[in-house]
Amino acid sequence: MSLADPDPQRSPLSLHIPEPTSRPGIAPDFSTMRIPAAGACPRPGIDVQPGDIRDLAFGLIRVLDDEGQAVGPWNPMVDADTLRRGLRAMMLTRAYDERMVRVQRQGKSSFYMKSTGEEAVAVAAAMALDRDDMCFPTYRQQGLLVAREWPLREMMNQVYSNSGDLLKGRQMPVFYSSRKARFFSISGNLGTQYSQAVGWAMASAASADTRISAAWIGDGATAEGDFHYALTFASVYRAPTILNIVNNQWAISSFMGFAGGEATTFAARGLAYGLPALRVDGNDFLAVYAVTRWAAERARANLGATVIELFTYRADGHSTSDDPTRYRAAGEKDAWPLGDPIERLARHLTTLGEWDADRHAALAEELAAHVREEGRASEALGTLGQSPQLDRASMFDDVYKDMPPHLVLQRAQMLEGN
Amino acid sequence: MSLADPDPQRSPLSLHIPEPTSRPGIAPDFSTMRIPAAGACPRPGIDVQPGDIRDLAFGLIRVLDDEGQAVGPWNPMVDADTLRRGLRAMMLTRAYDERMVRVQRQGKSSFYMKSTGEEAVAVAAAMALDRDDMCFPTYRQQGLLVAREWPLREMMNQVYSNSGDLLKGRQMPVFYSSRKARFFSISGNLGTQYSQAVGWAMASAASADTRISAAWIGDGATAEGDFHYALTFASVYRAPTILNIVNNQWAISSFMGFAGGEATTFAARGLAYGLPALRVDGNDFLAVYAVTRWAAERARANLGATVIELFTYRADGHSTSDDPTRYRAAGEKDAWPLGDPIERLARHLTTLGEWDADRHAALAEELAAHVREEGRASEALGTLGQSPQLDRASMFDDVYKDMPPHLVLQRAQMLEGN
Amino acid sequence: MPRMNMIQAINNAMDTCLARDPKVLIFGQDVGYFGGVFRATDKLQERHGLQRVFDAPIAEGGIVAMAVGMGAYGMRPVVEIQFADYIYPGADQLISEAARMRYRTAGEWWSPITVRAPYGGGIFGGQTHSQSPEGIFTHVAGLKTVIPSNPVDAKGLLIAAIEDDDPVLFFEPKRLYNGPFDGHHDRPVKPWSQHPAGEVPEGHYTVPLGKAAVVREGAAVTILAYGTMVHVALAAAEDSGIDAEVIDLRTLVPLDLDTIRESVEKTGCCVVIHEATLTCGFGAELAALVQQHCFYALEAPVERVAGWDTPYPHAFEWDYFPGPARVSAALRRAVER
Amino acid sequence: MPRMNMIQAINNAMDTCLARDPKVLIFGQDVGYFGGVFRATDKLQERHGLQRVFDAPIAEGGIVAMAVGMGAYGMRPVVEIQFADYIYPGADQLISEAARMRYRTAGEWWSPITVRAPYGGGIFGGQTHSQSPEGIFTHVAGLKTVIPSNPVDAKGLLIAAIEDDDPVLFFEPKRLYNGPFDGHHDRPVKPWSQHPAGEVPEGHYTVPLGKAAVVREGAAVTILAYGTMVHVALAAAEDSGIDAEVIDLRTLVPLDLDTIRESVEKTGCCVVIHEATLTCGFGAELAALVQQHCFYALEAPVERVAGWDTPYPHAFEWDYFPGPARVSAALRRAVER
Ligand SMILES: Cc1ncc(C[n+]2csc(CCOP(=O)(O)OP(=O)(O)O)c2C)c(N)n1
Ligand SMILES: Cc1ncc(C[n+]2csc(CCOP(=O)(O)OP(=O)(O)O)c2C)c(N)n1
Ligand SMILES: [Mg+2]
Ligand SMILES: [Mg+2]
Repeated sequence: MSLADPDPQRSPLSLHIPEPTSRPGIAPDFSTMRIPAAGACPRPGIDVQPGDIRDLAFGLIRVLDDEGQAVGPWNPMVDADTLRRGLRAMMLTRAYDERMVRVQRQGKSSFYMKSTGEEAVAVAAAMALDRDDMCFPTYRQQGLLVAREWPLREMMNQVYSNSGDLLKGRQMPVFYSSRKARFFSISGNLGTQYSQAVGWAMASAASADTRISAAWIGDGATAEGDFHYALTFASVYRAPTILNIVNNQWAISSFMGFAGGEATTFAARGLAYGLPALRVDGNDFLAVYAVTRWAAERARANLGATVIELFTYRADGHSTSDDPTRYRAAGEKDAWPLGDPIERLARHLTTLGEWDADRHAALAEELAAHVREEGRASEALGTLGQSPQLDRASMFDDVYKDMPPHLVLQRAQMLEGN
Repeated sequence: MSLADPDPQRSPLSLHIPEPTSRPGIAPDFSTMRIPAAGACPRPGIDVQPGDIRDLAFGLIRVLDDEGQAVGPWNPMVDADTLRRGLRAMMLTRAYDERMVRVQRQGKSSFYMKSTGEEAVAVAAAMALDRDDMCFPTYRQQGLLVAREWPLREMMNQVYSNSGDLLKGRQMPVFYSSRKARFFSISGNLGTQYSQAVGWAMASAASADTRISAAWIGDGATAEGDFHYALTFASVYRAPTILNIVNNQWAISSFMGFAGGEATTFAARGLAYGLPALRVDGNDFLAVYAVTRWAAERARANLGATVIELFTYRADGHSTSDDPTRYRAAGEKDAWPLGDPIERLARHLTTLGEWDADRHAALAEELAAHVREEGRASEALGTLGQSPQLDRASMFDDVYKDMPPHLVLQRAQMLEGN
Repeated sequence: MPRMNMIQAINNAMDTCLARDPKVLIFGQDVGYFGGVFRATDKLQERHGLQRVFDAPIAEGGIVAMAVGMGAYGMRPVVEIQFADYIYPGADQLISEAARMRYRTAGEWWSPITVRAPYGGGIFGGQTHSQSPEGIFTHVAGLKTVIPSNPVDAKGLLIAAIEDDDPVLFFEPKRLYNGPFDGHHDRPVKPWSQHPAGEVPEGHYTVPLGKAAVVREGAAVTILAYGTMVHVALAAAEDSGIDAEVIDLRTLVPLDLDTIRESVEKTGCCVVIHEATLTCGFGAELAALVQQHCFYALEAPVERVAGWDTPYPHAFEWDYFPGPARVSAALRRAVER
Repeated sequence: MPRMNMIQAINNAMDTCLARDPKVLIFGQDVGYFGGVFRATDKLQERHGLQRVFDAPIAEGGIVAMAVGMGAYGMRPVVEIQFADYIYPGADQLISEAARMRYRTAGEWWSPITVRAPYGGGIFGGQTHSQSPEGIFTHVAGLKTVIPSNPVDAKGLLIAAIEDDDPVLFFEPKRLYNGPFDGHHDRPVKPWSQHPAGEVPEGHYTVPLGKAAVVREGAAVTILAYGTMVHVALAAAEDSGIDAEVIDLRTLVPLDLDTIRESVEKTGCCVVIHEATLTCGFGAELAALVQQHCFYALEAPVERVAGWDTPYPHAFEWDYFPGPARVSAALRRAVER
């Protein structure tokens, strides 16, 4: 029951519901997307006042141009070996993803999530950060682990919940955790890692440490309270952290308009808190590397946090439980105007004379063999439900540091079948 | 235990903890505060693109100049009668507040919260809105009720939890609710009303209604998740609402730096969501009136929400439980450079030849008498704990629409003393 | 009569309410164009329009807050939390706001909202896609909690929940969406189309909130269950050969204590089962009530069989889940008193 | 020995921990310069510096999240939620994150955090400054919950909580800050300085988590209580003249079931009391456990006396509060079985 009748003198209101430009049956259209030329955005010093670079939140930092040349002030001037390592890590990530989807289809694991098309986001960041910097990722930054050379078989063991799984079969596939790789435990609850990363950075600062943290969140998950907490606390305490927003255009079936992407950019979120905010072509390895470096240097200089929007595209389904053909136009992936990060970096290396098709094919083959081999080693330890070595009594461990009496009792009950 | 030792090559980080410029024993200093001249901010059309008026989030919309003249494009050109009604409502609010603190000191109520120095924030908004527009206030916008001529005795009955209390003694003092005055129930939980206001506005839009909502939140409470939800949903669905941030510089003992106020303005929050954001002198009745009008017209034209930062000063303690001398410099209130909203409006009216000292004194006296009279009428219905007419069995009502069996049982138990 | 699985019945309940009452409005993550990750809102946007069935930002707190605000306006919003595990960001708006709106305004405003959430384990969802958090909300005065165990109830209860003027949490055991899973995870689950409760009337009807159903009569012991565990209870009665009376509570708050009392007074013993963790779960309340109200009839302690007090472990789902073997053992302990 | 009220004891516990362990860090709304709205952190910033004791934004979710992140780094953060009623925005970080960090990482990370919150009614705080939400968190595996009833325990338990490597909720009955309030609201409360438990040793000591205390020995009936209700129990024993054994649980999770069982086996009956709402409160778990473990010793049903299942009504505080009269009545019912 309304409080009163609408005022007949006034025109009635209506509710705006965002709609993407394309859906199944409607051809994809990115023609209205503004894509500044590579090299066009200025690169300020790390001690710039955030208020002086607000425009960067609405631009798009790009280094690789359409010909594969690195141009402009953000060119990080990385040597070819480093670039080849980046290429390798991205290709390995993609090969790994492909295998893990296949084995999921075979019923060897319960679930999987790929990062296809977004590999640069994680790999370039991992390479621009120190190995000791602490990462708080989402489920789509497996590239961090790959770039940090965390063994694939460890990742597979987790996906299979097999007897080699360091997480003892407790977590769903891809919810990795690796203290050694400085890769924080992935939560099923979207956004929680983002604010925790700021807490970690505050602790590092309060401890006169030199290490910084970096966090990732999806476009969709920016709507969670934790996103706001992260930016608020990072601003108030000038926490040494990098707050990455991976805008891959989709959150399962919802396009980024449902997270506020119709009205402005995600980088603009940073302006609300007086944080420097950079918007970057997330499929441009060099650009991602460069902005991460910039933000890391700023954080290390005690100048606080930076917000980075990585503009990219989720080229595949959300997960193995998802069927994107139900809600996305068929050709969207190919119409995506910012290309593929692997192809773009390979092309750049080729332009430099540091890469060619043969080497590319050979590398692809080598990586495929590596993934196969790691896969075999991991499967030797079992796959989901086929890993008798896993000790079910261990499911009562680690609820607390010391097992309290009621869990001792429950464990006994389970073992007795009660 | 840290993950690794700090890198000796790098200089150690440190944690920034915000500090206000003054504290007890340190003289207040507002000299670094940038106060643009009255009339200096441009007034865009209501259909402006939010991206084109980002500067307004960093300026300060002011209409009344130091001489009490109304100047510049935001001058709302309000007639003298309306201004006198505004003055009256502000003065009545202040007189009411003073009495209610006095009776609290006498033990007649458990608690009270004044709005001294911030009366324009609520009163000017109430007058610029339609009477049917729905308000979602905090505990410091009693001026809305006063301006909407909700009887003081009803407010007092609530404060006293007496037998006239429409809320049946259930709520702490000042947590008013008045469906008739379109004043939403105040929650003890900071921020929750802010997002609810957006839901209300969405419902109004979805119903092809013409009414809009307006919400208020304190600078401190902007850190809550609900603030972020409100702005996100308002942006996504273009909800017809006005999102006011009352920056009165303090949140109990914490200065606004702990809500992010060191790094940027609170109005800047709106930019994150692509919402138009206006920063206004909250002690300038005409300016508050003008921006509220602008935002209301925009909302009614189906153009969505506006964020308004009302820059003001909490001239008194947080509540009767608070002692601001423990954390605030003594002279801060007097040093506040934006003056007092009542004095400024009275001066303006005087400049116009529509007011004078005698009329002011007479009005003050009339209002004091009115408050006294209402007070007597309310106290006739009892004060806290002295109101035997209140039916304690009613405490089981309204938990659900229909009382379920377990509450019927519990009510019986209470009446039997079990 | 049409045959529906539980998702179809739930979809049909919302379809029915959307068609009958213009104040009903549905939103949540992926519920619009896509029709929900479990397809509960399939085709509802197409049928009822963009402004009545739509996607929402990923902010459960915001979703509940919007519903509370819309409810205050006079709408009857139905929101989906994609998994019950993700309800906690909405806890404050549920507990501090929706639950107390009527009370704190002495009836001036209220929250006629329904919060749907797929719930419970059994799909290898690990600790964040398997939870049963009802025990947190049943503690909160002002909220109602409903958990259906089959399609025909699900539709009638959901319509009743939507039409109810109090805030209702409607937890949908996702393991039951396709068939009456009874905990025998190694056996095929027969579809709802082969189950009598898969016969779901067309159109509008309600199953009243606050009324339990005796789904199996028995003399030896009373089993109190809801959701998936109703089918586990029936399996355990069958497996153990113990003549258990199985009560499907359907609504936890308000609770149908009369039906419980009547049964326990007849059988003299009681086993309480749920999938949620044991400590402070709703089973604690049930055990406390039964021992209080049926003390002199009880010949054995009220037994509780529940999820262990650990997070839901991905690989040990079936060691965690309180299946028919554990329930049968409890039945035996109860009758061999 | 120094005499302290409960606020001073709590302040002293934090002071002690700050001095001993550089990893301890304290933050929360108004806890820095001001020293907290209840003065629990008075002078701690002055003594230990701006970087170790500081104010926080008004975002309970953020406060808990920061603590979790700091705990992952290796700090031992102690945070204050200004009133327990405001803990819900932090529920997700507590329930989904802190509680499961050790489990989900198989021990790679954990949350050695302490969340302090003034708690309970009796100060005319209405529904949002009076709540006792422990029953929500005791349901969550991985959390510990501690509720002290006096200064000497408060200090020792708080130090134990801070030093504990698991996340601990530390609820402080605010009505006890100044003296052992026993529910006789019409009588003056004597200050802690006149109570033996107001003698608080200097320096470091702990009261172990998970251990209850028998605060009054008795033969007729066992009362299980914690926080303010311990003093109500003692008053009721006195008022009724019934020889009750009063157990102060001190820690709810993990629970000292042995002490409970021993007592109930001796007395043969049990009254469970708390200020939180009845349904699904921690008393339900206690009643369920007692009837399960002491079934054959029980001569009467376990009685629960608790807050009514309504929000805390401002003007009817003393009709709501489960005071000595209601507890006495329950004692009589129990012994007159
Ligand atoms: C708190 C919470 N709400 C909802 C979900 C369900 N969910 C899982 S992934 C997802 C979409 C996330 O989208 P985005 O943040 O853009 O990340 P992306 O998948 O695109 O990398 C949703 C809604 C969840 N995991 N946690
Ligand atoms: C969720 C929540 N957290 C904490 C509090 C305690 N509290 C009440 S008022 C207040 C300060 C609010 O400051 P601000 O938002 O600036 O509003 P102001 O009092 O200045 O008008 C605090 C921390 C609360 N009421 N609710
Ligand atoms: Mg995305
Ligand atoms: Mg303030």
